[in-house]
Amino acid sequence: MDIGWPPLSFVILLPLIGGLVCLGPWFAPERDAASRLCRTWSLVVSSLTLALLLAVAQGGMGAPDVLLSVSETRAWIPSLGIYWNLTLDGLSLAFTLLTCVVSLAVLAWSARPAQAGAGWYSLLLIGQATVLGAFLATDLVVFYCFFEAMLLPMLAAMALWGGPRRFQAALKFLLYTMVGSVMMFLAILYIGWKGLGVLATHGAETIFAFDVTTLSTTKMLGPDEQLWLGLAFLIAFAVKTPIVPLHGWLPEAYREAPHGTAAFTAALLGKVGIYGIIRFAMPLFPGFMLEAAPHLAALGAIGVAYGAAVAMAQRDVRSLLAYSSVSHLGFCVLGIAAATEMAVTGAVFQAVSHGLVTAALFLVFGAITDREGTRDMDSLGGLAARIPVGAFFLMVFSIAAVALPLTSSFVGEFLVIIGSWQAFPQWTSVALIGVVLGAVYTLTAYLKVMFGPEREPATASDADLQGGDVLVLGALAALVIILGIFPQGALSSISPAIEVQLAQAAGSVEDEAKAQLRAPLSAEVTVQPARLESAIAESSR
Amino acid sequence: MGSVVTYVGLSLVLFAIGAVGVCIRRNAIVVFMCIEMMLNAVNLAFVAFSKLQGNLDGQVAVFFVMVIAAAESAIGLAIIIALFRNLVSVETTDAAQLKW
Amino acid sequence: MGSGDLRLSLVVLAPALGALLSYVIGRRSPKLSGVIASGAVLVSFLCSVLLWQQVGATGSFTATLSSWISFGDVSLPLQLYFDKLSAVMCLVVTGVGFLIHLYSIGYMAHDESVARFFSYLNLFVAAMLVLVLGKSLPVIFIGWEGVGLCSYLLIGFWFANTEYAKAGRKAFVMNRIGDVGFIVAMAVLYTQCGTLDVVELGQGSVLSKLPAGLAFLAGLSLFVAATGKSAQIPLFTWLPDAMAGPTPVSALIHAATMVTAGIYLMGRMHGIVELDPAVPAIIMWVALVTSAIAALTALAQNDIKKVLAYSTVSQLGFMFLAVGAGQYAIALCHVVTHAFFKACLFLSAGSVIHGCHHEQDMRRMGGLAKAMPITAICYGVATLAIAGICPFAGYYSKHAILGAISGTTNPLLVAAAPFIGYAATAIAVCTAFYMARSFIMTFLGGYRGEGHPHEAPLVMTAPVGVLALLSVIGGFLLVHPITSFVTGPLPATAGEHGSEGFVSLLIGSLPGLFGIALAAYLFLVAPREKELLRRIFSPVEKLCGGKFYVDEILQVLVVTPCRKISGIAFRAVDQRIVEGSGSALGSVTQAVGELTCRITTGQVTTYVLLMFIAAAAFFSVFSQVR
Amino acid sequence: MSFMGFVLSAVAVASALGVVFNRNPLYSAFHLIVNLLAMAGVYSVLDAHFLAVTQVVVYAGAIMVLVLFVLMLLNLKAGSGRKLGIFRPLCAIAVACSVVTTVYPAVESNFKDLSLHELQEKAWRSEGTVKAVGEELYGRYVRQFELSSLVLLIGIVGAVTLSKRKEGKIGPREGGLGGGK
Amino acid sequence: MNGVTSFAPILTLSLGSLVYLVTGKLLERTKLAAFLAFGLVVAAIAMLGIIPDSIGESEYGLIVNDFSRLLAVVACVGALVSLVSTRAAVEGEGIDTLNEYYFLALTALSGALVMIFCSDFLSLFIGVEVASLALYCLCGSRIHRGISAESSMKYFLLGCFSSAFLLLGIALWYGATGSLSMVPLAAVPYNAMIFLSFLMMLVGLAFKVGLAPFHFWVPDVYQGAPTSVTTFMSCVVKVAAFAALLKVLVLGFTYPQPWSFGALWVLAVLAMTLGNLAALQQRSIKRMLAYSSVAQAGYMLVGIVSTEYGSDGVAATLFYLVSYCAMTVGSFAVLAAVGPDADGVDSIQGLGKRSPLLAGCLTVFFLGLAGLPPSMAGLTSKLFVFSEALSAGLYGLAIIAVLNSALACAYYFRIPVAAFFQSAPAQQTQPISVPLTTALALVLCAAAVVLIGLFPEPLLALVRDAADSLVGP
Repeated sequence: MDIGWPPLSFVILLPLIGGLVCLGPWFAPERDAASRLCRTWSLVVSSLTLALLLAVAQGGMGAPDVLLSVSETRAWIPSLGIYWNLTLDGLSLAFTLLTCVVSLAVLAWSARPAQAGAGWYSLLLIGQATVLGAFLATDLVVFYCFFEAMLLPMLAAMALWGGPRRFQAALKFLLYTMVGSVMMFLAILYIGWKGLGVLATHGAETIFAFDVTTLSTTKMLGPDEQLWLGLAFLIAFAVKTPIVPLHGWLPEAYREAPHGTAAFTAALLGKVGIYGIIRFAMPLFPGFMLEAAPHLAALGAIGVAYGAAVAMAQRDVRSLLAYSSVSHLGFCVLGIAAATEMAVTGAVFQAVSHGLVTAALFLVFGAITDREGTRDMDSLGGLAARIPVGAFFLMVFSIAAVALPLTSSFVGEFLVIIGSWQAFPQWTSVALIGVVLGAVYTLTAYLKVMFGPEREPATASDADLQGGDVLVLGALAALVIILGIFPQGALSSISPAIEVQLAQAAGSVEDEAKAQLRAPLSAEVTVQPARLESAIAESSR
Repeated sequence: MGSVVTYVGLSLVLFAIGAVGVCIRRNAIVVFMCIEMMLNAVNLAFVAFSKLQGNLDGQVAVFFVMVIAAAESAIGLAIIIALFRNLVSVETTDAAQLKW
Repeated sequence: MGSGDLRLSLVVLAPALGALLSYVIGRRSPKLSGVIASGAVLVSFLCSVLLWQQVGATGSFTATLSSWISFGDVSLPLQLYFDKLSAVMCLVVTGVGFLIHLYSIGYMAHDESVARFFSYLNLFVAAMLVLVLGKSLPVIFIGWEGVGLCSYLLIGFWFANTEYAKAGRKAFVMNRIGDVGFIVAMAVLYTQCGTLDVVELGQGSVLSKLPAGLAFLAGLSLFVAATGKSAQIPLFTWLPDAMAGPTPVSALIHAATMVTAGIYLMGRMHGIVELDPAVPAIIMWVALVTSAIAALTALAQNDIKKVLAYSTVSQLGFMFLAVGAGQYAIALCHVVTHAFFKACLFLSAGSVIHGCHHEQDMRRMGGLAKAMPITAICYGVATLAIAGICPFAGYYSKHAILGAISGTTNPLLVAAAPFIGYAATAIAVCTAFYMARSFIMTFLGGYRGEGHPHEAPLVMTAPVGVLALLSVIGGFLLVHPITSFVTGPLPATAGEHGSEGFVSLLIGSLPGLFGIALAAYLFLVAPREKELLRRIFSPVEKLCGGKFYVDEILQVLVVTPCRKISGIAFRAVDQRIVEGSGSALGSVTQAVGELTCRITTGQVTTYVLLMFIAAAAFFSVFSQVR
Repeated sequence: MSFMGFVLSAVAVASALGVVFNRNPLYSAFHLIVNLLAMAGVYSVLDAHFLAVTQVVVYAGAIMVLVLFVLMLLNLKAGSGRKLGIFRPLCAIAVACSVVTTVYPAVESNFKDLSLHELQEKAWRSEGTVKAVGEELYGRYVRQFELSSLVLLIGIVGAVTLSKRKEGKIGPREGGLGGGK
Repeated sequence: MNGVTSFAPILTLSLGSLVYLVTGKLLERTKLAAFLAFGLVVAAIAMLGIIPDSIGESEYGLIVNDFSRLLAVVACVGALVSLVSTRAAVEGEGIDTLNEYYFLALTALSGALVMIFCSDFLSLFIGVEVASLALYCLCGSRIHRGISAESSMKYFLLGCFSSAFLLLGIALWYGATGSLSMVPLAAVPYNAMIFLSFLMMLVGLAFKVGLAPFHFWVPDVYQGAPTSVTTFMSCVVKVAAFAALLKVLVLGFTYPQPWSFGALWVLAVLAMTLGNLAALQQRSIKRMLAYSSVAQAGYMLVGIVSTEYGSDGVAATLFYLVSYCAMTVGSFAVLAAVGPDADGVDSIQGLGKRSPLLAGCLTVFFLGLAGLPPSMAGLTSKLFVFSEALSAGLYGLAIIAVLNSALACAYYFRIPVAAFFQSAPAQQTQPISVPLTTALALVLCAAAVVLIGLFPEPLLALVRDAADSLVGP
């Protein structure tokens, strides 16, 4: 589809430029006025981005039975085959919309760190731009750039307005992600270098040596290459997601970050890991993913149970949310590992839903803990009577976190569990432990914070949530519930894209399997017969 | 021919002695002298090689090394004097404020 | 089916809408909220009646609300399905529900959060209706979780009391354990059969896709789900604690409707439950043990609601006995009659509590028959019903269950059937005994409490009266149509119970009569023998009073290990290993870095020496490499 | 190696050792002068006459005078009290030996096929007379020759820069590190 | 005529410096003097643009080709930027002898150009010595500071020591080939002597580049020297030394044995690892940057190690070198602008408030050094170098390199964090006034760091040509 102007680049550039514009007032002397102005400005920019994205998606949709796919390409370093390739399909649409919504919510949320001023909006907008870039890029190098870049605004916000141990937390976050991602960087370079060679022999005029869709058709990577490269990718994404046991950075980062940043990080940055596995790892390393699937499923399932178990032991609200994120994202990992259309679609849906829910939870808990001046759940209590609106929304999002039906989380978890059962019943069962424990810690947290006798008489200061915030939460809650009752629209937009990803993977696996049939002695790739059949069936369909 | 190669050996020995001197002496001036000795040793190697190779390039090189050594000595001794002004010592071990 | 759609949707949507309205409007004018809520349920009830009349014995209505989880080849629409089976449940839920709503108007009149209460209550009805009307397992699961949530919210309705809130959490978590069974069942069934539609899952061709082992797993998982919701061993301890909620809630949710969801599920999915005979056998044994333990525990309770709660558990066990025996219609029959008399009992108890200024301990009651005669009569009638005395409702269903046990054809149970039958009879005696005991302690003798008990207002007594009436005639009405009323899609019942003669009726009532007589003898006539017996059986009483220490056992076996594991996972694994390994790596790096710096001593001689060594090493090492 | 060459080599090595192992810098300087003169002798043995003369003039004449001048100027005491450890010299000597034993065989093997005749032929061509060297310097190496003037200029200017001082500003160090550890 | 044209830029600088020495004395303490020096550098750059490529092999010891032209321009521009941006700082540092200061800087630059243009070993050695001698003096030019003298002394002694090795290597090469020219001689068989001569030259040049384990001078000298001088040398010396190293190594690579692999591999690994590990411990920014320069030299060496397999490795190294120059000059120049004694991390705490411009530029440079967006130059350079390493099959080296670059983030981040996120000590809260020229130079540097990475193709084409002219296509 050719619109004449690069719409996807605009989606990224709009918040980026908006954010850079806000940098100016950051240093302005009239901080309060500038801050107010920037708030309005950032809301406008963010809303425009959302609108633009929707318009692009609408335009790209076209006929109802045509797959959504808007892409644009632009030369960046053509001599190495690096192009500014962006694609908006069902998969990226889900995540980009999530990004826009969460950014808007965080920007609109009234509580922000003291003395944040214009910089707050600036960093959030830049963060939004980078995350959008990561979700839209199909060129590996471009993706990597955004993958690294999105860390920085969050780190800056954490270091500026975080808790007492903010520097250590930020450093830890940085180092974990860097150590994870540099190996991916290397893997990307290897793939690109090889791709350049392979594609050059095809005689194409422009060589997208780093473009994932082009590369996945070449099937140039042998089993050993897939193993090492895939491992590098997986580790990078696993740190970002995070997948147990690579979550060491997470508790402290979430503890120390300001609420908005924590919400943004938890809701969006982690999703890049999930997205990356589906978008990049699956089509590029189909054989490896098939081999790694049992391990990945195990990690995902253990993550669900382990995260929940650790969350139960928390007293700090933030830590609880941190570990609950680990737990919930374990479902996504499990679904991806299962690699059935249902499970992967469910994983994506779960990721989106978790983004909405966790962002809202961070915001609500943030507002409450700010008001009370403590994050220790044991010293909170009896707030339901004092802040009924807050209690209501917290209940809604807690229910969503527990994945009760008619919330979006249920759809995701349900699809993941049902879809994964056929591949990994044992690991799915392990994950189900997390379902029970999830109810325990979520309700315990709610009980400790909201229920029980009131700790102290109400004062004027503890007003309930106010207009704008109620609107934000209301919108998020509405989204969570609408997605829970009418998920079919979102699902049928996501699933074709997933089908494409899986077909790419399956196509490669099929070829490998054929090659194996021809040379039965070289049994390096052990392919599970049942899943192979289903994969072949899907690709041929 | 053997005899000329022996001079190369001599030059290597002198070079090594100079290097040892640089390693074990603390007085900056002595260290500097040892370095001069090393350069001289290389000069000898040049001359010997010049004889072995039958051209004068090596001797030209020696000339330039001498020129450079002269300039070096001027600057080196000026540096040592400047150091002495600041530390009242020319022991290199005393000049260890910059470390780690 | 066209006309069915709207009405069917209305059955669910009316209370759902009512939940919203009763809260929104009720916040302004609390009086209206009860009315709106009751009205919504009434609408739902009327629609159900209308549909019930139109649906034939094997006919059905279907309503599609949303295509829900549908994409690619996955199709799990949000559909409602109304057949005979759902009709019975629907009628009970909305009918009894309506009465309890009415009652609540009086009971909750003075509460601050009455709007919230009715909103939750309506929400519960809506969820319960989704549960019974769901056409596919996921839709049933919506209701399943919905009722669980409402139960949680209502148990902890007075959340300022932490204990109440904790009881709510306990209920939710234990239900959640059962839910895992539900999810597993769905996963297995979808994976194997490719559908979750309850109608399709009833077809033999679909069920034949289920291999033997997985059939057992699916059946057992469904039963696990049912144990959670219907309070069977080992997941029953939440139900007594759930009495923390307002009494109408206990009547509606924890007696009449929600707790029977498990039986409904068994009936709905009977095709799967029966696939492997081991599953009914397990159900039978679990039900028997649950029923026995609950009945024995009820013997030693002094809290009037706790007696009723354990009685509920025990009666649910009875229903599962019928399920285990393969007589789903009979089980359902008991569900219906139990709904009547247990709701009546709870509401009467509510009136008593209301009248005695929130006193629940029977030892501080007594002689209330004078102060509240209507309540006493209703309670008495319901007691007779639960005891299984002949003309009352309970007799018919209970007796049928005892018959069903002896008539079981399950090869794994045939041998044990007589024993189970005797045990069940003994439990029936027990039931009669403790119910009579509670009646005697509450209504007869002299008043032992403080203040002046008073009769409840009409808005409360009227529903109780209606329920009492139903407890009397409910069974009678069901005698003949027991098959036609409930069976519908269920397998036909074996044997006729209505045509028996007077003597057999009397014989059938004997256990109940014996129990009541014993209670009357011990509590009214011979208190000294009672004390003697108490002393003789004191260890047993202690065991019963301690609820067989199931809670404690669960605490030791499950809760404490969970907390321990959680603590270990956090402190030992996460903080030490996961975070620690990161920090350790950092420290090692720092240490090595420190070492690297220490080489740079600032001494020229050291530098030179090191460089010289390095250079020499270069020369010698790399000249060898060639 | 001629007798003359042998004697000169021995003197050179001995004086070199003297430079390194003499406690007193002044004696080291004298030893160095001897060493440089011996080297000049070796140059002339190797027929590098021009270099031999230059060696005496530049090194022994100019550089060493400068060194001695500085030594006198600073009026240093003989070696500081601190003892040299035994480890460091041993280490240095071992390393030095390893360098010599690595490099010398390589050089020797490179020239082992060189015949006497060839050598004499070459020796004739490499006689370093003033004229021959001068022709090279002003011919092929004229650019480098020009650059060497720059080197000397830097030597002058650099020495001036470093030796400048404010009045009365001789003494102990001034100020510490900006922000060292 | 060939010899004259190739000599022109060097002549411009060296003769010009002589003229400057005289006229500068007259203009002492005026801005004009400084601008005269800048003008000379600009003239040299212009000359570099004018002179034609050498035809065949040069006979005067110098050669002009794309390689030397590119690096000469980089060195000159780097020198110009560093001189311009530190002009104000020099005065603040208490360097009394401004005249001599600029003279020495100009001669050092001409020495660097000789190293870059050289085509025989004699020129190489003379170039090294010209540049080094001038820099020894510059390091000590803050004569009243103990550490300045100390750094000067250390640089001098260590530099001369390493020069001796370089010279011995040249002597051995001469002994083996009978020529001082850098032309591979087909007639000369490969033997141990040539091998050793390369190793010795490698040691000598590794010192100049600052590769571990010959890096000991780097931290001490970078820290002790006046910041303006550090700024200058961090770029000029690096470029010149790398040019020389590349020339020597490429010559070495023409011999069939893979002699270089092990030595270079070890050097690269040691430089990266030791540099980063030590930098991690530093509280002094200058010292940290010094260690970082060691590590960065290691990354560049990774490109050179892969050179054996084609000219792309050299191209990658050159690209890295260019972007590194921009980053390092910028970082030191910011430090110089902050104050003459700005060194400890505490000295830039709160810089974001005192001067957003300096802090912003500093952040750009440090992110670039860490290889993170938005300072894309660092990222793309790493991309090129590491991808060359991979295509050469040096997986182990590439993995060590990327792990090192991840580790490096830990200390690079400390600086922006201090600048923006930590509050200034009480005594240094007053805003810093940045002279216009400095600001301009810094912004240009920062823009270069961002833009080189965003639009790398033009520079990539240049470095490819340069690499081809060095290695042969």
